[in-house]
Amino acid sequence: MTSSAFMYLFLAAAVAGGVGMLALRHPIHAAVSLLGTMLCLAAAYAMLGAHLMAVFQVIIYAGAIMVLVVYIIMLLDLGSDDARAFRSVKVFVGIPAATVLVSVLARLAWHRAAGTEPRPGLLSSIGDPAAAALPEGFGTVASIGRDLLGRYVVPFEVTSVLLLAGIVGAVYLTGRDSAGLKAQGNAVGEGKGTGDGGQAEGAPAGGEEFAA
Amino acid sequence: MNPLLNPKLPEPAYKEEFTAGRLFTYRNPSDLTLWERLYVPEVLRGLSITGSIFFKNMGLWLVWLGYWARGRANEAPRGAVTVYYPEEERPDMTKVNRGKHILTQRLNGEPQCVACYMCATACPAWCIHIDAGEHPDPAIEKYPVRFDIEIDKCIFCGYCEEACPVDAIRLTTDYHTVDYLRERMVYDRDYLLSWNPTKVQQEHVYPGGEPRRG
Amino acid sequence: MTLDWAFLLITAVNLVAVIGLLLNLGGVLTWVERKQAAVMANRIGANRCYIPVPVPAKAPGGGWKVRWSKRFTLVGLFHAIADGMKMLTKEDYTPPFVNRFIYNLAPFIAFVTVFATFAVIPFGGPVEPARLLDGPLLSGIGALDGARAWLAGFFGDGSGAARTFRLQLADLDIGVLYVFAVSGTGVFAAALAGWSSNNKFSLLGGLRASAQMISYEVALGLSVIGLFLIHGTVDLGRIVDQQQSLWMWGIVLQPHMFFLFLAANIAENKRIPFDMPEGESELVAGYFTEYSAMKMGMFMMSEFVAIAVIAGLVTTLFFGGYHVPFLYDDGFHFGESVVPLSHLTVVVLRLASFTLKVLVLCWFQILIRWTLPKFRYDQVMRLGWKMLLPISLANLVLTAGIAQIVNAR
Amino acid sequence: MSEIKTVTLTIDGRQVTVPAGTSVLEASKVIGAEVPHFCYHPGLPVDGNCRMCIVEIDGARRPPVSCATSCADGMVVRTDTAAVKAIRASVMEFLLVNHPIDCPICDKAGECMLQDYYMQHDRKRSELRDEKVHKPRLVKFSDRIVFNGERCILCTRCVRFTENVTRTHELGIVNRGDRALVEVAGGGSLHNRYQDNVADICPVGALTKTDFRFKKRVWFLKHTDSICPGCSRGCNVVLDHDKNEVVRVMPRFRAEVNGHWMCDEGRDIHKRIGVDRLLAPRVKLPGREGGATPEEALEAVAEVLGEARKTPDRLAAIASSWGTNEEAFLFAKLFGETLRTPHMDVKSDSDEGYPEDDVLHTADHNPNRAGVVAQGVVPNDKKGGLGLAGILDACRRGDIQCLVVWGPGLSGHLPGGESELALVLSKVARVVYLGWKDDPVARLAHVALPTPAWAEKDGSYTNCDGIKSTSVRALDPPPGVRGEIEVLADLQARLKGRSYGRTFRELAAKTGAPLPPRRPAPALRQPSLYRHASGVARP
Repeated sequence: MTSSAFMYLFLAAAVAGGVGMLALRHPIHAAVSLLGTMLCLAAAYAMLGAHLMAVFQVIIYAGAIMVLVVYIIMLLDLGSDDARAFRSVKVFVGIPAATVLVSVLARLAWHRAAGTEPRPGLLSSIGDPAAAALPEGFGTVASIGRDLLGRYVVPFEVTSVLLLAGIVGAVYLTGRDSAGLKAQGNAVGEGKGTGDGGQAEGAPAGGEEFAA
Repeated sequence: MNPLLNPKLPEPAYKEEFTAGRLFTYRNPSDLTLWERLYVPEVLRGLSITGSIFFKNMGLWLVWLGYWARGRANEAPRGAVTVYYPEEERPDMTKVNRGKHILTQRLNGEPQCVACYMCATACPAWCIHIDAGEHPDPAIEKYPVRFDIEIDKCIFCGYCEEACPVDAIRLTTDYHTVDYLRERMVYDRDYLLSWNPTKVQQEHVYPGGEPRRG
Repeated sequence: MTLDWAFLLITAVNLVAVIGLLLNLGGVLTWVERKQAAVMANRIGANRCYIPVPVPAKAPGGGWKVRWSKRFTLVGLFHAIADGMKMLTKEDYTPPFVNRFIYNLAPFIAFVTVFATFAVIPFGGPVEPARLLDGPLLSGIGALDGARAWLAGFFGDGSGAARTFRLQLADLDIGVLYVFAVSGTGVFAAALAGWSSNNKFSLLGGLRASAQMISYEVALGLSVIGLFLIHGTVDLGRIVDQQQSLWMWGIVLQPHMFFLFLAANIAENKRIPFDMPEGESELVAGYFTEYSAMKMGMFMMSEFVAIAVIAGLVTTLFFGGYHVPFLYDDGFHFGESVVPLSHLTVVVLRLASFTLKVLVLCWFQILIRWTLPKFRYDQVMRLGWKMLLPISLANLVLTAGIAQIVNAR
Repeated sequence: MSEIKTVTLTIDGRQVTVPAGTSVLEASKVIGAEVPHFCYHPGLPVDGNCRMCIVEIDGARRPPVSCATSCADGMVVRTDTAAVKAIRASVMEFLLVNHPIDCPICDKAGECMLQDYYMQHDRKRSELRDEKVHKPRLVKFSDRIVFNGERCILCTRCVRFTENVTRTHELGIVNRGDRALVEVAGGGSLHNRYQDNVADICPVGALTKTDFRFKKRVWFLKHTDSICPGCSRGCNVVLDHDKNEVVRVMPRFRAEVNGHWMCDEGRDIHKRIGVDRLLAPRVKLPGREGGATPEEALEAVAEVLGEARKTPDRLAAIASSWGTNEEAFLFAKLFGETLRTPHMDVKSDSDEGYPEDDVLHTADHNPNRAGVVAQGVVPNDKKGGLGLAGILDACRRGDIQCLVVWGPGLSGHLPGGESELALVLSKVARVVYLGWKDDPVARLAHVALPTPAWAEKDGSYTNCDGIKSTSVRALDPPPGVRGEIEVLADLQARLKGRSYGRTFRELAAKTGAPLPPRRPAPALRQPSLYRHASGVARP
């Protein structure tokens, strides 16, 4: 009883955080409410016994992604006025998405209340009471680890390669100017001469600056 | 890439200087050995030094407890080089420590000072305030009616002492300049003249021996 | 469903014990830090705070009167109390132009995350309440019979068998991952505090804090994965269980990882030699420059509590947790000879063992803080990414290989 | 028109053309070659007794003194050869033989020519081993001047001053050789009104002023160009001040006004600044009694004037003759243009009686009567405007409803003095006072606003000869006190009048005031020179 009370508390807080994220004008306030939502969701996972899920929710979403979001908001110094820039996104993406979500949820709730089965389809398993029966050890570190490194090892590794490619690309795109300069500087410092023209796109500019 | 757009850059004229090591470079070559650059052993060595001092002092504390139990706490060997200041004082205070000021006196007890403002002029903290007056003796002519030193502003640099043409102001070794009230930290002429080498301040000697009198 | 009163009681006891231990340790550590620095530097250190003791003295006109002349200083220990009182009674000044909500939120995040970390650390061995009063000395006292019967009844599972409880606030099978998750959330405290203060120094401190904490989080996690491989679990309770033997202690299995883990933890706690975010010499006080009174105190307090939490974590992972060498549930085992001990003695010994280890590690952290010079910022980053991370990865590969060989045999 | 005859000569290798009759010393100044001197003073006849200004002239049998040698065409002068330097060092040595070198207690230290030239040209120990000659110290020449015979170098500047400038002939040299001494003739005392100048021109510390004696070391002083408001001569002066207090007043050379000199009364003018000051505004209007902030008082004045504006014939304004041209300009614009009153006049602020003489003193003891009148503070004759006497009569009759008095001294215009003033003002419904003194009018007025004294504000003054001089603010006014320019401009703004500017520099363009040169920020004089002198030259 207490646990379900806590469950409802966390879920209510998560919903409040989501509403807050949408309603608050200041980006950092919105980010903090999103953080609250994620932490509450993690708590809900934990209450459902999915401890690893909860921890990943905190480590990855709250700990890593939200930190980046907050970081960017701070560094760009976004004020409340900058929220207006995203108005068209809200209108053309947000409203349709919200409409779809609300309609699906309403349909499920309708069927649950009426005690009827929803028509089979893409979302059919969501409301399926049979799906609630979980296998033994669901959500533990061992079971998830076994799935991740056994059954789903190929998608898992492919994803990691994708992420690695993303990281390398980001480093190349953001770091090429300074890399070019550094290469020039090192070359002079070590007395090797310059003119390794094909080195990087940014090299000529840096080299001219150095020569002047 | 079009070579015309990226011509080979001329080599800097000071290339030889660089290679010969004659020109200053921003690189600060490390003079650490490989063992030192491993860092962790050196960290452990540092920790062992500070740790040994810690344990030595804790041991001395135990020794002190023994002395204290026998009522002879003062005789215990001590590890700390600092003291409980108001209750204790350092016995090894240097004789040339610059502390409180005094005004030296003529034989009749009047200030040697001729109110020339040299100390006030030299003072970097502007803590000396003088009012000059006409002395009845034309041979002296000028003397300080008021001579205030704001000791809380003073930085004890000793410039006043050095600037004084008549050896009238000196810094003693007395360093007890603390007080709870700011008003009490302004030393007036009478206080500065009250220094007397025969009294209790005896241990706080003049750096330059006895003041010239008369 | 009825409530499990026994479980609730034990949890409440655990909660009080953990919070009491951490709060008091955090307070005392503020004094320890100062006093230990003094002792290490041949100084006297904090000594002024005292409680006046009345001493009867002869009044000048005859008769007696009380003079409060004696000073009970207790080697300056009251400074911890005085500091707390000072912080609580000082003006809590909120500067104008701060982002009020976030500014007020940040110290709480710092405080809560540090405290929450300790929840999964087992600080004492398994307790069987029904057997607590069974010792050879206590069993003779008839007055305790009633209490013994009550314990057996209250903590029984109904079928007559005695229940065993862990002295651990939350027994999670994700164990140490929870620690990483919660301490990772602590980044927000520094980042939000720095940003909301509307001060350039604070913002720089906050940015440095988040960069440093995220960097070291990686090394922190990877450095102990080798141990998890060996123990085959991330559940701290089970890890401690497996360290019953001295040869299974983390410090014996992976001594190099102890240094890595401790270094990453100190960096995570933003203490010297990793105090970039605070950086007194360049950033005033870093991300909490604009905080005053108890809000500042909460940042300070969380730092000191974090020392204790780190000590607890290191104890659990590397120093056998609450285990005393050769002490088993029924007494000391030296080879074949057995020294039997009562359950209560074992419980108390294990609690004392854990506390002692934590204290020694706290001392060690403060020793490091007063010995090593501060790093430069680029050195901090280089150490994190180019030293600690590759070493942890290499260790992981090596340990995995060895574990594979050992398992295959 | 007569042609000025010029001669061209070479000094230190540079050609210089000067009027015939110019001395070599003055010609050297033109090219910036400083020739040291003690007895020469541009305001006094040449004597040539100190021998310090010796230069080499080609063809001269021996090096002559430059102050007494007229320039001639084709002359070749050298001011810094080795020989000249050796002569200067010897002269310095002789001058210092019997000098007590008591710089620490000498008030001249820091601006002493002997001290400066010692550092530039001598810098060695005295070789005299005998006892120095002792002469009388602390001889009171008068209440204002103290003489120290030991420091005197007998340059006779002071003697020549009493002979040629004041022509009172009190001072002379008695005795000969090392016993020579300046004395007051006949054993009396100095009795001219310009005697402080002898202390100014004394190149050493032999003559000091009682007023300034031991008050302040000169290197603490800040110098601000000002004028003396003591009489309508408007002598140009320098206010020497420190810590917001004027310590002494020194004349500033202005050939067409005061030359090098100023009178003793003018030296004491700064003592009036702190006396009888009105420091806070007073408001006695119904409903507004009690202490008022400057802002509230200004509001009250605006209200009174706004009321009086409806009947401009019954409004009268009396201006101060100590006001500056810029303030007078605003005053005239406010009352004549915005409030349209015909009754405006200027009064005397000060009637302190000291007689005029043929040196500098004038009879009018107000600095700027001519300037205030010139800015248009005069009765409007076309509208039947009343002069000062007429305004006072109208007040007595009760014809004036609102009277604005700027500056103190109104009671001096009434034969009955203060008691009559009270009677006259009781007939006026609203009296507004604006001034720096706590005058009887300030006590009787319904609104009294404090203003700064002349040393506390910028402004230009027009003297009796129509010459304009500018006085620069030297001191900070008392807290909360705002200058007349600001007050009048504020009133003008509140009464919806035209804006003419709120600062001196804005208004100076309209009144033609000479803008003061920007002085460099005062720097603390370094004491190192002095310390060295006392340390090295001590016998």
